[in-house]
Amino acid sequence: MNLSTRVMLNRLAPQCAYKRIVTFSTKTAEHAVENQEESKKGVAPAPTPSSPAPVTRKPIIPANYRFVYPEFLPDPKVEWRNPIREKLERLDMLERRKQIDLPEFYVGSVLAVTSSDPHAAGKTSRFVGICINRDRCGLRARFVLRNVIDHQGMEVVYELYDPTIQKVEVLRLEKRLDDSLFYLRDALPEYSTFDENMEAEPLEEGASVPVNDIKVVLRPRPWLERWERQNLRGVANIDEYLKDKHRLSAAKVQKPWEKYDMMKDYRSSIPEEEQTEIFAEVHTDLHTLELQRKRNKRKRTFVKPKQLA
Amino acid sequence: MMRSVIHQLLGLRLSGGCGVTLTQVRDKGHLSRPRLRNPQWFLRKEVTRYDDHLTTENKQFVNELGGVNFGVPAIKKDVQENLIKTKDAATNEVTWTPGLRRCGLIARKIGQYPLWLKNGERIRTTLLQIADNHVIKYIPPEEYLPAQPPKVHNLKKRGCILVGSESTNPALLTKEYTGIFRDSGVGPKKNLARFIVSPEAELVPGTPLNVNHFGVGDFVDVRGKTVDHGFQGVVKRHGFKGMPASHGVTKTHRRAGNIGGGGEKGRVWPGTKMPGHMGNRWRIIKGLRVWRINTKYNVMWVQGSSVPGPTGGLVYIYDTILPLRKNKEAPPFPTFFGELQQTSDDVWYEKVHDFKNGSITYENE
Amino acid sequence: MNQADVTKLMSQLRIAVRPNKRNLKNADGPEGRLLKLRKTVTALVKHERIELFYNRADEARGYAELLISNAIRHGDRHKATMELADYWLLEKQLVHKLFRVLVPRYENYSVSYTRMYKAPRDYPGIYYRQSVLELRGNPYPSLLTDHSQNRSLLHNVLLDEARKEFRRQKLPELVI
Amino acid sequence: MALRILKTLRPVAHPLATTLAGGQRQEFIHTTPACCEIRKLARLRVVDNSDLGKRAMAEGRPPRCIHVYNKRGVGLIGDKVLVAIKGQMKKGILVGLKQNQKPKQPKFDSNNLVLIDDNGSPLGTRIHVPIPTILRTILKEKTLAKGADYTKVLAIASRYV
Repeated sequence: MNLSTRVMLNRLAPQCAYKRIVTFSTKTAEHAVENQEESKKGVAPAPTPSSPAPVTRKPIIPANYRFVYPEFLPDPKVEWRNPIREKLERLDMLERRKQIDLPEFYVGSVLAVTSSDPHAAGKTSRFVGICINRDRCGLRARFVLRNVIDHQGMEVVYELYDPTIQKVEVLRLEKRLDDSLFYLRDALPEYSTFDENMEAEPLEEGASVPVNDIKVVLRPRPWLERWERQNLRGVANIDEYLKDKHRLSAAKVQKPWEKYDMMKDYRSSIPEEEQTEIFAEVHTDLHTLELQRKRNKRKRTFVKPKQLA
Repeated sequence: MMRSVIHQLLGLRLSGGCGVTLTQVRDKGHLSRPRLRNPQWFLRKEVTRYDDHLTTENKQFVNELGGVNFGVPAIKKDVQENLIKTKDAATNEVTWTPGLRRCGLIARKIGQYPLWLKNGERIRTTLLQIADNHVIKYIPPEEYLPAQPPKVHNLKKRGCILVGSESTNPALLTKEYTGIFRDSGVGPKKNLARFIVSPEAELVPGTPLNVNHFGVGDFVDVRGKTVDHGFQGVVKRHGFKGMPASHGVTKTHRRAGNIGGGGEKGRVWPGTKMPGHMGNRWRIIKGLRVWRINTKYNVMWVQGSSVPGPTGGLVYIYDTILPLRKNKEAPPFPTFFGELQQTSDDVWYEKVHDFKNGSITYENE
Repeated sequence: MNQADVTKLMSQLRIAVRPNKRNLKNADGPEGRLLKLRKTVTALVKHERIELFYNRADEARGYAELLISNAIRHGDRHKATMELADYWLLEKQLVHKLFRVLVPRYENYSVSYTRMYKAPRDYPGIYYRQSVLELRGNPYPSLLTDHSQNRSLLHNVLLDEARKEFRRQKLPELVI
Repeated sequence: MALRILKTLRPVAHPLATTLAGGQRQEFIHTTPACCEIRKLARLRVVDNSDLGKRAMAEGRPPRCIHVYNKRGVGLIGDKVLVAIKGQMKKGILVGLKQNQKPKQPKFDSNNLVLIDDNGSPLGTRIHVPIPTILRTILKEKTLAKGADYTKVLAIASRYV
């Protein structure tokens, strides 16, 4: 490929209008903190970014941390990223998690949330339901519980870090085939009916979270959303109510190329190095909380005598 | 634009008392000015960042030499001791009175996240980080004659403090710019701002300003440049309803529609809302309460999510001028001189729920 | 502030990534855009240095870097990575080159795998920004003048002296 | 998710519906799900055991909201609405909405209504569906403001969520 000599050899690093984000480290920006500490020691504050104090050996992070604590990962939108705001938000989340025990749960697990409610008679209200969605990050993390009570389907949105929440218990810890179970709204009521005073099903210690591959039966149309377009895996009779025109329009809307669009995935997720940094920072506290929870759980199961038939 | 033309005419301070004939500017030439564009073959001057091919040791040496002066707190070693006005060394100890106007701060809007009040109510807060502010210069009232005087009450009797934030490497700046900081004993700063202060609130150059300048629970005004949306139509810029998408509407769905009346009102009034550049204008939000302060990272939580500017943008914080929300008791005047305590626990306003406390419960009344 | 996607795990790119993608106006929409970028990535892996317009080069650079970093992470036994490589490299012999030549070359790299320069705009021609996109460690001669001998430049000589002088002054303070 | 599809009402020519309803009377089958926002002509579901409401729901002709007594025109939880039910105009209170609610407030799969007469006393004697606890404060405030006593609706509630 003859490269014409016209290529002027003005050596320019890849000029981009965007700050070269090589390692968007969550260590606080130099000018904010390190120097203040160094200035306290009176050392000439020549912040050499290359050799911070020898970082203690990074604790090994369990691989599933990003599924268990997804809200610790910030929003990947570059314009909103700021290491200091994220660090402060994580400190607040850890403080809050020390006050109440927020257990590990996924979309599809059955939860019971007791929260203090100023309007209720006994000033607290308890709601049992299946978690059908979990979104947002940081202190804004929310999840939706759905239940059918007296043949009336209802849903309640809870904020994970809302201080009015007293207790969150996981009655049944399991995963489903889909990420969000909004189609339960259009399914038969028995799929989202859970008894209020249902017992917590204990899960043995080291076992992995079971995946419940139940296939839900939908009610006839009209539906709330076009379920046929979301290629759901947990729905049984979706073809029963589909006509050809629905299949054609669904096929027209599909985007097969997005599977290969790596940059779209990159821009919507946090890279691995940053994730390990974030979780290394919060690992010690979360680990102690988990040990505490295991101790309490063991104490609790031992205390309650089982009525033998 | 027309107003500024008249201002310039008035601003002509001719020596001696000869009167200036005020010429009325009638036409709005600036609106019909032709938009000139270079022809396509025109070679624009390429901005090249000249790498001056220093060897690595020399580069470290230059940075090290410059480094002595930058980095927080960027205070020249020998000048530091006598510059910082410690509390007791303050010669004219001035007591605060409600009418005095204190210096402001330069902050970066680093993000937003929710906090909860003690009654369970959720509030939105914006985080403002005060990145190592230092006083660069104080100009007494008689010497302060700005070209465009800011619209501040009784400007004549008020001096001006020049504050700088975020120190930088002097090797990257021009000589003229670093010259500003030569006699202030402070390394060169990335951003500069002028704050109109009353003479009693004078500060010696080099004094550091931090987040304790404002107390928790006080009200502040935040001034910044709004997010730049570029050229926008009336529906987004002014919230017009636009026209229906169907029912026979042809070719006008987001247009402005009628812009004036008939008869003697048959002209376009000044100030008519039309499409144009939206955003990137200075705006000030008044009366935001400070909910929480973190002295370790110099961050303050301010009420609401309406602080102008994008995340990471620069904002200027002043004491509020709203009569009902002004400081009743004395704030740290002229600024906070104590040592920044490095413990990482924050100062919370009593109404806000501290995450260290237990969950919120309500008693049966 | 919505939730980051936790299903996919990717290693960090060592280039400045633009906050949002460029649409590269294409008749067949997003699919046509990806086809255009596939051709660019294929040409880049094949020729290792290509000259093209800046926007297209910058977009393709992101995809090339991710393809190489995925190949390094997962190796060629990983089904999804093989599908990606098969999709992104139109000429199939380049898939072998990717796993046999590029992966060993970039295995323990701590910098970006590609390099991009701004070429001058040709005059009088189309005035769009031109750029040169190349893989690191390619066989061609370097585009930059080498500055290994810049010690003899005037300002370097003067600075050397200044540095020695400065150290000599500082020495007594360090000793005490 | 809030699909505001216009309500299309098609008299039945469809064999399936007649077998479904089993009646020879003219049947209405609705081709859109319950509306996510209460405004004029929104179909509501009567949840108390007033005989008027029971008969309307049994016939498959749900009451339709013809006016919302707030300045907004969109009914929120606890608002009083005027409904056309079996040829009459009745007032009712919205006790459950399909609209997305604030966190910790329940949202329902149907828009529930409790029929009341003019001075706020409910026509039925029991609500067989849970109602949100926030109604207790909302209706108390309304009672103080409007003078008509709405707390009787709270008395007949069977269950709070």
